[in-house]
Amino acid sequence: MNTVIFRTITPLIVAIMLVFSVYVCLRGHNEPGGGFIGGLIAASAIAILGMATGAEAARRALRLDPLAIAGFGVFIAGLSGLLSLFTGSPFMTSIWLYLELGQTTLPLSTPLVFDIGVYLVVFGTIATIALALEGEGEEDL
Amino acid sequence: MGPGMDASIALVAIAPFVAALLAPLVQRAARPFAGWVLALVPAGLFLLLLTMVEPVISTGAISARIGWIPTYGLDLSFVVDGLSLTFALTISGIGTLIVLYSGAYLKGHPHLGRFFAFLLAFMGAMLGLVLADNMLALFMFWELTSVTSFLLIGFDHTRQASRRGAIQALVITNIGGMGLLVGAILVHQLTGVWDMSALGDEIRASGLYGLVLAAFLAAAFTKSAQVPFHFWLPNAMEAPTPVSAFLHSATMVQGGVYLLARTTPWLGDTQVWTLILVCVGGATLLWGAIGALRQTDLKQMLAQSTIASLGLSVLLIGLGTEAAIAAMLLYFVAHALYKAGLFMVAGAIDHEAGTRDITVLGGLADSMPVTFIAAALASLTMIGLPLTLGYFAKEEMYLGLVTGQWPDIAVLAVLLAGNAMLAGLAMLVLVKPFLGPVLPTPKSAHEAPIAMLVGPIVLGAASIVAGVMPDWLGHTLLEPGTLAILRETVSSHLSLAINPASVLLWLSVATWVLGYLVYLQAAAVRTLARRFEAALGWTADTVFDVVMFGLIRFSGAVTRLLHHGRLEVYLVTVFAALALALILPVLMLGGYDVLLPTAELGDWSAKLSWPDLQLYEWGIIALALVGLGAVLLAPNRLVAIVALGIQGTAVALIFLLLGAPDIAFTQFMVEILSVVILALVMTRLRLDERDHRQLEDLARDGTLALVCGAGVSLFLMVVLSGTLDTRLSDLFAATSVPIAHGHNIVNVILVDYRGFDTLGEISVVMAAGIAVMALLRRGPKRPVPPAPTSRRSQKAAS
Amino acid sequence: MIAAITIYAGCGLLLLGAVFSLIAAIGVVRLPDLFTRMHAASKAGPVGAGLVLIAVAVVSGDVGVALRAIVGFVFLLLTTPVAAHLLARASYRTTDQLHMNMVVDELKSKTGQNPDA
Amino acid sequence: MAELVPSAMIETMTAAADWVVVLPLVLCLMGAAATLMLRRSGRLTFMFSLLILVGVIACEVTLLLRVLDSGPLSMTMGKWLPPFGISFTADIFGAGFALAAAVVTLAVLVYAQGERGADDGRDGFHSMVLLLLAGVTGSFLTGDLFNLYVWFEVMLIASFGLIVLGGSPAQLDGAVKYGFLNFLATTFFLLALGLLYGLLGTLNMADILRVAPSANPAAMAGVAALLLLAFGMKAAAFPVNAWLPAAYHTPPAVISALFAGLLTKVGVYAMLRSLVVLLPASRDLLEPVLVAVALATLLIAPLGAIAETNLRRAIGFLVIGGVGSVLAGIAIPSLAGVSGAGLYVFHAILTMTALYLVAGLVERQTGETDTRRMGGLYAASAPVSMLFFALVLATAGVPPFLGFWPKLLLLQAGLAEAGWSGGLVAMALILNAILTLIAGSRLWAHIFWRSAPEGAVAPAVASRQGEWLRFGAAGALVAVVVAAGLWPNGLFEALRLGAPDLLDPARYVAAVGLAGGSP
Amino acid sequence: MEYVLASLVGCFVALGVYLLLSRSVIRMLLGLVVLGNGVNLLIFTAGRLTRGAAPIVPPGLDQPDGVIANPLPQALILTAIVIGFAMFSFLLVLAFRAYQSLDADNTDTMRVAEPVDAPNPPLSY
Amino acid sequence: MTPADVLHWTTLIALILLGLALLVSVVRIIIGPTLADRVLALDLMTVVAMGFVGALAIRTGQMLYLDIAIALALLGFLATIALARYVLTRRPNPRGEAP
Repeated sequence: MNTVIFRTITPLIVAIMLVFSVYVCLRGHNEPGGGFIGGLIAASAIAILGMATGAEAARRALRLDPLAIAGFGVFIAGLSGLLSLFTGSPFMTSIWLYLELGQTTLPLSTPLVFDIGVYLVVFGTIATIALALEGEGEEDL
Repeated sequence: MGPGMDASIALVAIAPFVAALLAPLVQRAARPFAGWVLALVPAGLFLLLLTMVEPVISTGAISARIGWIPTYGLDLSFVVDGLSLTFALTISGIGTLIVLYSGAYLKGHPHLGRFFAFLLAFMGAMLGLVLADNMLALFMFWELTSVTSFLLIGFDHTRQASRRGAIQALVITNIGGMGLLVGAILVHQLTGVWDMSALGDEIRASGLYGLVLAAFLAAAFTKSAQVPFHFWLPNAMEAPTPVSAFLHSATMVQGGVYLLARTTPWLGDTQVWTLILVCVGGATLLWGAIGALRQTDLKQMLAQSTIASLGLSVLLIGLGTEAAIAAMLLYFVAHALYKAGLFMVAGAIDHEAGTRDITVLGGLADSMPVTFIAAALASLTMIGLPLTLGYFAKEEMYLGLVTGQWPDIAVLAVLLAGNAMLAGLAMLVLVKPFLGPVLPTPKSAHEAPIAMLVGPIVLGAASIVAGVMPDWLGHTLLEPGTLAILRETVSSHLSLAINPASVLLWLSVATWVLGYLVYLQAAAVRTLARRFEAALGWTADTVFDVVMFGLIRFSGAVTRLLHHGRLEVYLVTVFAALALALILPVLMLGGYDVLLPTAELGDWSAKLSWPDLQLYEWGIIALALVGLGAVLLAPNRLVAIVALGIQGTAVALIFLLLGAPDIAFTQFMVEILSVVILALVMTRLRLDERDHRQLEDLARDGTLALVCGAGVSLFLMVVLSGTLDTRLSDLFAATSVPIAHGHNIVNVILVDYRGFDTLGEISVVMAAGIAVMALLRRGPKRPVPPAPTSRRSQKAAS
Repeated sequence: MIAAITIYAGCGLLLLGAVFSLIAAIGVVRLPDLFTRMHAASKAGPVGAGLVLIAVAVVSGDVGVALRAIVGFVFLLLTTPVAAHLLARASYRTTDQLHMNMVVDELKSKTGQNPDA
Repeated sequence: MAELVPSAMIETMTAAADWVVVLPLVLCLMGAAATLMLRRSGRLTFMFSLLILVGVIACEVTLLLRVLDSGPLSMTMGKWLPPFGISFTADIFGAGFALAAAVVTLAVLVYAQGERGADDGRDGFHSMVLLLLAGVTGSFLTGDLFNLYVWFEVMLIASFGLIVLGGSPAQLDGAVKYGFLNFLATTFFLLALGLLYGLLGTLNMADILRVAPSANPAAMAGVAALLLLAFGMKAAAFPVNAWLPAAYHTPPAVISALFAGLLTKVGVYAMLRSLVVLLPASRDLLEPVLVAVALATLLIAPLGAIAETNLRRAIGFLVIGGVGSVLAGIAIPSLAGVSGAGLYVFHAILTMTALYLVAGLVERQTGETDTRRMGGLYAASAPVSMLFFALVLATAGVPPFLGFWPKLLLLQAGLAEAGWSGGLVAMALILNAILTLIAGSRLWAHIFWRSAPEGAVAPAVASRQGEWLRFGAAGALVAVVVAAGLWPNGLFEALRLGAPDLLDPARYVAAVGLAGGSP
Repeated sequence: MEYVLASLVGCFVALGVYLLLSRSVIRMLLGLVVLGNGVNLLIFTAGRLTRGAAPIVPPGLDQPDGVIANPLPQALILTAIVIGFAMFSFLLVLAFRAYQSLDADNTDTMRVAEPVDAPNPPLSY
Repeated sequence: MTPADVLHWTTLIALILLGLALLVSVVRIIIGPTLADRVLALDLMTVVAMGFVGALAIRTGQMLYLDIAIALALLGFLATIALARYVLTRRPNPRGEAP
């Protein structure tokens, strides 16, 4: 699979996919998309990277243990739900903050954090699986 | 009956268990004297119980109650009356001597500590059993006696016979125990009380009397080794001798007798009761007596004679007359005294001479004089000579039956025969080993240690002492005891005076004479009995083995039939169940009616109208079907994987057509990634290509699949024929933007309304990642927790 | 009026794209071997889909949507050739029986008997 | 539509103390996530998960006390009024089971540390244990059927991960069977949920209680049958129990122990909740099936235990037999019946876990899994033999051990039932008790009493390392079983308060507070 | 329209069941996927069908204008798809590992946990 | 005919054509004969499906469907690559073993 064409185009495609995945994730609250789909797209990017450069290289490019990313995703998703403890509401009650940045208003909300958590979990997990299957299975995962 | 009395009764029931827990420690600390130290516990209890004699005589019964499960209306209630006190005194008294005896008998045994623990726990259970008033407490102690006796019988655990005896005893008595439990529950349901002392005539009057009676009798008969459940008792002889002495004299087996006596006031005294008890008791008496004569092993002879004695007791309870009950009480005490004594003697002989076979023993009286005296005292009681307790017992037995009526005469004959054989047996036991010429024994016999002699001597002396004090006996034993069983005051009429005009005397004489004849013809009787058994070819004992092994074989066959390890058959079962679950309930309740056209034509046309679908929508549905067909017909797995993409795409497009872009989006992505992962895995596999199924399997699977599919379709149509309550979705649509600030309602549901589901969902995803990692990782050098596999494979690995 | 024209234009593009797609599909079925089928699949196919995307851009009349449609087209142009390339290469290296239809095997002549040997 | 908006959300403040209903689950999930992030940090994961478990247990004790004191406690997520949000509702049964589950998980974790020794936890063991507990806790506490499905899946996938840990061929084989059959079970559950939603338009349990009586009875009976199948598979009821004996003996003993304590219990609990509480009318229609299933499970399972020579596989059959007892309670849903079923679940969670842990000790001491090659352990190790003995008796329902009380209640229920079914069930319960005792005593005789067979290696001296942890964990659980059997008044008190809620869920519905959806 | 989809669901389920009974682990996995798709379609159909309008509130509006597809089943299906995918990944890798160490894809030959030659239980005490 | 009508009919025809294209390309997936042929047809099917999504976006006026098309454009080739890799590993191997 190590053709010049593939190796050359891969970084470009991976970058595009990652950007696109973040875009899909962030606008999911209003249009089709969301954390899960975004995460899948991002994980696909890693899978392509893995196919083009090998599992080890992809892992190195990722820097972090993908499973730890998944764990972090669940963690912040849970945390976003826990925040409402301080507002006297039940678990997972959404909290919305509107940050005024000059002209634009940036809505920050716990559902958004939650969706990012979903994104990270899906990304981390699928990347783990894809890279594990890509590699020869000899490494200490 | 102040709190002091409550506390002491509770102490009686609980102290042995505490002592049992401490026994191994005591044994370790006080090594050679452990028996003496631990014997203090039952001795103390014996004394404590003695202090209750006076109050019981004066008031009839003392009750005590400890709250246990007040919510359930269940208290640990105890009753000390004439009956339970008699049993409790006997148990603790003999228990004291047994503990002493064991210390010497099992001296140096590595598990002596455990032995003491089990023995004391057993004694506690037995004391609890006879003191309990609450039927559940009774059941609990009943089961505890089974369990602890299991450990005691199997104490010599490396021998298969021991283990077999223990399991046999446990199984048989447990089956009976279940009867007791059922009986107790039924009684509670009929009357609303758990306490036996509160019961009157309700049970006898109820329609369920037969069932209750059967349940209680099952318990009593199994525990007391009545025919045909008698066979476990001789096998329980595999226990060390002190255990046999304890179990078969005053405890364990007498539990059934006790239960019958205890239930007499509210369950007994009906025709059925009398008939069953007398018949079973009589049969057991004769069977046991003959069985005893067949043996030459001292312990076996005593064991079989115990069966006979138990039959005798049951028969007496069945008769239920004042005299019979009095006889039962006297006989219980007398039997406990002489049987425990004789077992201890047998143990001493075995211990000192190295054998228990009466045909090779003889003339031990010289070398073991004290043992001989003890044996003589016990045997005389067993024969029932005057001035012993056994004499009164026998007199009382005959007393109620000299009415001249035929049934009574028949019973009398049985009693006479049984007593005669037992008397003959007693003579055999006394004469053969001790008198006559001295025969060589494996060990050179000499007197047993003191701790082993205290027991038989004290017991023998006790039966003589009791035998010369008829008034005291009547006052302290008979009157309270019969009061407890019959619930009416009976005045004792025991007397030492011998009246030559009395029929009873001549009956006794007849017993002795017949007994002597049996003694003389012992060898002939033995051969006859053995020939009879050989002719029969089987015994209840062999039947037990046949049943157990049959059960094991049956279990093996069933298990191999059901759990064969073939996944596809498991799946066939599952899908068959699915097909049934899908179709049967709806079909049987007429759920499909909504799909059938009704009489009005309007419905016909509505049902038959061409579905409102665009051509391209038909195209997508056709695509899905083609995709399914492609998967079905794919020549190999890889083509099937590729074909899987078709139906995946079709499903996604269907979702998109019907207004579900989010699902379509996800479905596309998941479909693609599924194919990717499949391809990644398949690159590392090489698999054979074809579907291997036989034609009949294909037909079966195909039918099952079609039925399941049709079931789901039809069910779904039934569901669709109703209207859907959409208030949830309506609210989501109405509040999504104003409250939840999101325009994509589906996403808002996912992260807000039902965000909790999503939290679980991402946990699943994360866990899948961990699980896959766990599957694929080549971990550290040492494999994670060592799952012990078979030794062979371990060897192969090393 | 302009709106109507864009709609008509969009419709035309849409139809054209659909026809291209159908032709591509027919080509994949009708053409004799893998490498010729690849022409249909990786040339006519993306063109058909691309035309549809452009039609979306034209019809929507919204700059944002049009931009996204164009981006999608670009992505398509970016990825399809790679996929086709890899598939062709893999297939060339592993299958023998398709070579009988080949008139010229340039790859072989460049690299010798077997490029992967 | 606009007028709906004001009634969409809960107006009142939620007391922080109400969070105990959801905190155990959230703690488990976040703990699992955190241990996963920490998994390359050596022993830290163990200490951390221990800490999490202690926290969970503390929350659950508080929850249980609260529920005992003032009835079911409910929280609906996201401040939405039920049934729009997902309700988490703890009643006495749910809270009690959740607590028992957390306790056995703690024991298992400690035991595992003793067994795994220096293992660094990089295989995600601790995360998966916590996730499993999260799934179990969620299943016990949730008040929403689809949410129940989600927690089922969490439990399932975590158990998948645990069962393959170590990866021996037998494990993989067992895992294939376990995996396919269990995943199918949840798929069937999902199928039933889809149909149920199509019928009722709601998934909240309290809401279902309100609308189910007016739905098409035939279709509801079909849904109930599907739920029975799905939960029956999860609970390992005959005849769809094949996965359990195929899989439970394959992983390391700790993992078997965890499974035996938690997995099937969740299945029977779900059955209790869905059939007895939610769809009583449909349950009545299915009663003959339930009785037949209960009878078959009660009678066939102990036969397996008699026949099987692999120790842990034999115990697996005992687990199935216990499931039969609970099914008997579901088949006779009188007060005594459901009380017995509930108490049996509680008993089985503790006892079965302990039994597997002790089986682990036995296997460690003998180095064997097959009882035919074991022996002599009675002389070699008194503590192990006494633990095993007590547990076998508890399983067989011998008083005064914990197993007796539910058996008593169930027998009472069976004997009080007027029809033929009660008598049959009672008889099956009795036979089950006898067969279980036979199986147990044979195991005892073979493993402990018999001297080690020819050719068997003498019982190995178990490694000292971690021995205290292993014995402590198993012994503590047995102590709990014995103590709970001797002083069961607290349990009966809980049953007295809790069981009526199953038969008449008015308190439950009131606690959920369906203000939002009133038609 | 709903009845057409209901029939299609039946086809999916039938094929899923058929593949699950095929004894080849990989085919069984495909069966699970097909069955899962069928169940998802079932939930979707059970939530009643609406053509066209996605449950998305157009920008600037507070509520959707006109009829929209039922959003709740969609959310449920999304959850189910994701869970199904996670399960599928695991089972696939499991099948792969099972093939590696048992050297079998056919469930007929996967008999390690419950051995074929299981001996009779010993007839002893 | 108003532009709306034109749009309605054109999209209908286009969708029918695209649906037909999907069905036709499936034929190649079924008949093969080699795996590469099937993979190729699957790839084409994904691309056509993308067109279908686009046409549906026009028909329903829901331009947000476009994102699905974009994602398909980005990810569709992933399956092809993965399967191409598989084709590569299936090189005839004298020992008949998986590499």
